[in-house]
Amino acid sequence: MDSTPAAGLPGYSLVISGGLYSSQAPATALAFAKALVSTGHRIDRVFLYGEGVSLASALNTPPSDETDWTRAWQELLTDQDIPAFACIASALRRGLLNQQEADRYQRPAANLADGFVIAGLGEWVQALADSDRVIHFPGGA
Amino acid sequence: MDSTPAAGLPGYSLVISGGLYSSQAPATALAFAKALVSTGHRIDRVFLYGEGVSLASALNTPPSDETDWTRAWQELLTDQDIPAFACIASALRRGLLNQQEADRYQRPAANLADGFVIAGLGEWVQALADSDRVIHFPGGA
Amino acid sequence: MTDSAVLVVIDQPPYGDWQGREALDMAFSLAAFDRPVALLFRGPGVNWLRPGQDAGPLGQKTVSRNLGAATIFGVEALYADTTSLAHFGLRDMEPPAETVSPDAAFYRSFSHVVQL
Amino acid sequence: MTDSAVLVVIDQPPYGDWQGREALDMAFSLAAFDRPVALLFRGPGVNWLRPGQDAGPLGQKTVSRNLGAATIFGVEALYADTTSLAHFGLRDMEPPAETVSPDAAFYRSFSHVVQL
Amino acid sequence: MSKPDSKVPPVTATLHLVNKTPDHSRFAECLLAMGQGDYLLLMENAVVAVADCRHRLPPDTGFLVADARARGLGDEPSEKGPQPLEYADMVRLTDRFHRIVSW
Amino acid sequence: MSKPDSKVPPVTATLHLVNKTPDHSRFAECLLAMGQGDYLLLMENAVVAVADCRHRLPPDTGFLVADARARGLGDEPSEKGPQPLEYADMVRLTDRFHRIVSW
Repeated sequence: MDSTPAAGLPGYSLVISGGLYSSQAPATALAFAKALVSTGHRIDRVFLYGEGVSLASALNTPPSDETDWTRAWQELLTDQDIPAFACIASALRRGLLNQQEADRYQRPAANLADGFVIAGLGEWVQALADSDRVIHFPGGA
Repeated sequence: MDSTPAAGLPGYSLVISGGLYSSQAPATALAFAKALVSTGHRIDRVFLYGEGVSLASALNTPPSDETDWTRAWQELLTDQDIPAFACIASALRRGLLNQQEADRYQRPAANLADGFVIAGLGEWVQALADSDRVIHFPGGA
Repeated sequence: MTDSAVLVVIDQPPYGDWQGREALDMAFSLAAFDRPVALLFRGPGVNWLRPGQDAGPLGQKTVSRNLGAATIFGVEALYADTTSLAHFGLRDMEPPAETVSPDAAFYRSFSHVVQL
Repeated sequence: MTDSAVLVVIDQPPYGDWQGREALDMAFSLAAFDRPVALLFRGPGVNWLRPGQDAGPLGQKTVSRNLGAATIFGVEALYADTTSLAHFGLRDMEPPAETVSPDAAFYRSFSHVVQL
Repeated sequence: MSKPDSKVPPVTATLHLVNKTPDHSRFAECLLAMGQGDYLLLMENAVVAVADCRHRLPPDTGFLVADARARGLGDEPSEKGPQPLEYADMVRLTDRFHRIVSW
Repeated sequence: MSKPDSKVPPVTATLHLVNKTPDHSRFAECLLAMGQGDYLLLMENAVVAVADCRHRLPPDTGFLVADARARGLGDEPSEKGPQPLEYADMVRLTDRFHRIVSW
């Protein structure tokens, strides 16, 4: 993949609100993100919201003969140095915690996967301001 | 609540397949379960399937002024000594692990809440055989 | 209505899931950052506007208090789909919303349309 | 069709979510425990029966192989809703299924009806 | 407070539990699947159907009061309309019906 | 391989991304919201709409080939029908349209 964004192309942010097994959203968003990268586009940030935070759990354990979407996303995020945020309000309710939140609320463990950061909706508002395109991948039910 | 099942009443199992924040299923099932208990019914078992396994995460951290459905369910399960199972295939994909599965798949933590057990679909088949009524609480989208 | 406003759409009834609340949080967040934002209630979502809600017995907080504060917190407008209001027999709305028949021109008057 | 059989219904297309796969797992589980079970494909769910599926490019396993083994693994019958087949222009089915117009009498011929 | 009829339904009859809005395809599917002696229980988001002018609900229909009150819908029993039910009434229904289908 | 028309749409035009089946209320809502110059992209479960005789799809409609192939649907471009698109074609669309609405 070509990782040098071409000048003149719009910059993108992606919002994923569909869950990992309740929708195809994380998979479609990944295919689209790879197409963006391979056509020289810049991805400013990825924002997980609502059920979409399920992608960012380090405990997701699909059978070994199935795609591990969390790992596949982590690879793209790392390779392309893309910041990825999980909304804190969505995450806490749904049991997705980093170490800091696990400590704060005295929960037995943290489970946020590497490459993802817990943050507020301000990151989404910022995406709307910073990126030329904000593409939303919702649930499909 | 009266915890002595009356003779002659049908015995129940409950299946929850709706997610914790993607549906009202865990809340409705809890209200129904309490009504069963208070009318002297026996609850043989609770089975979490699909998105329903989200109820059994020890990391769910709702704001302090909102109902903690995981804790509310744990209290009923303990008080009434009701066995509750989370389907292993649904659970592993969705990042819900007990210590044994966390060790087996070398994941960084376990997050199964007390009162819930990881088990196979055989427990559901058994519920259909053992209980006079199996009531299903699906997602609502 | 500002032509650069974001439109956040709610099309499910309240209390059945968290989608509407999270849509509302998005609207409030935009307003908090002084970004123009409006809400549209469409389909069964118009039931958010029904007066007299009490979600206490469901173990949830009633949404109408939140929604009533929308304009105070800077949400520019609340819209409700006329046809959906008729379907669900809604005459009084709490809080009041402007009735619209959303079509291409309506959606095009916003810079972004968000539907969770 | 055994009158004590469980009917498992699939009404969403394959690959868009995990619901249909988990419904299929329920059916296979019943069959594995020698409990009579049948499958009904209804609405957009009839698209599970479309020949020539290849989900490899989506990063998923193609479901038709699983489904093709249903009767081998003890699923008693596969049913497909006639009207839905017509809606989605399905003439050939893979695996073949018995066409039905599910009504009260049809659903009543099963001891349990499971819809995820 | 109105209660579901306490006589035992015929063994073939079904209790239908619906938690989807009237705009969801499962709602219409459920109505199509109803037969003689069946009972329809509206739960969760489905309670908005009592205010929906597009669907004609079957005579034996109930709705959960807690869900209706939450959504600002009246819980007065009407002569012909759907009957308001507490969770304990729902238990009486599930006791009576041997076949219970969730939609 | 057929591609979406590469001329730049008017600034008011909208690209509609739909991932719901034709039986979902959002599908019909999306069709109602389409205007002159808009483009409809069928994704995920929405691709079954290309085989659905109940909906008349707008002339400017495309569908993701990967989703269609998975579901056993042809990817041959037809004279008038929906156009098969790769993910890179989807990027060309999102580049061209300033307003993109997901349904």
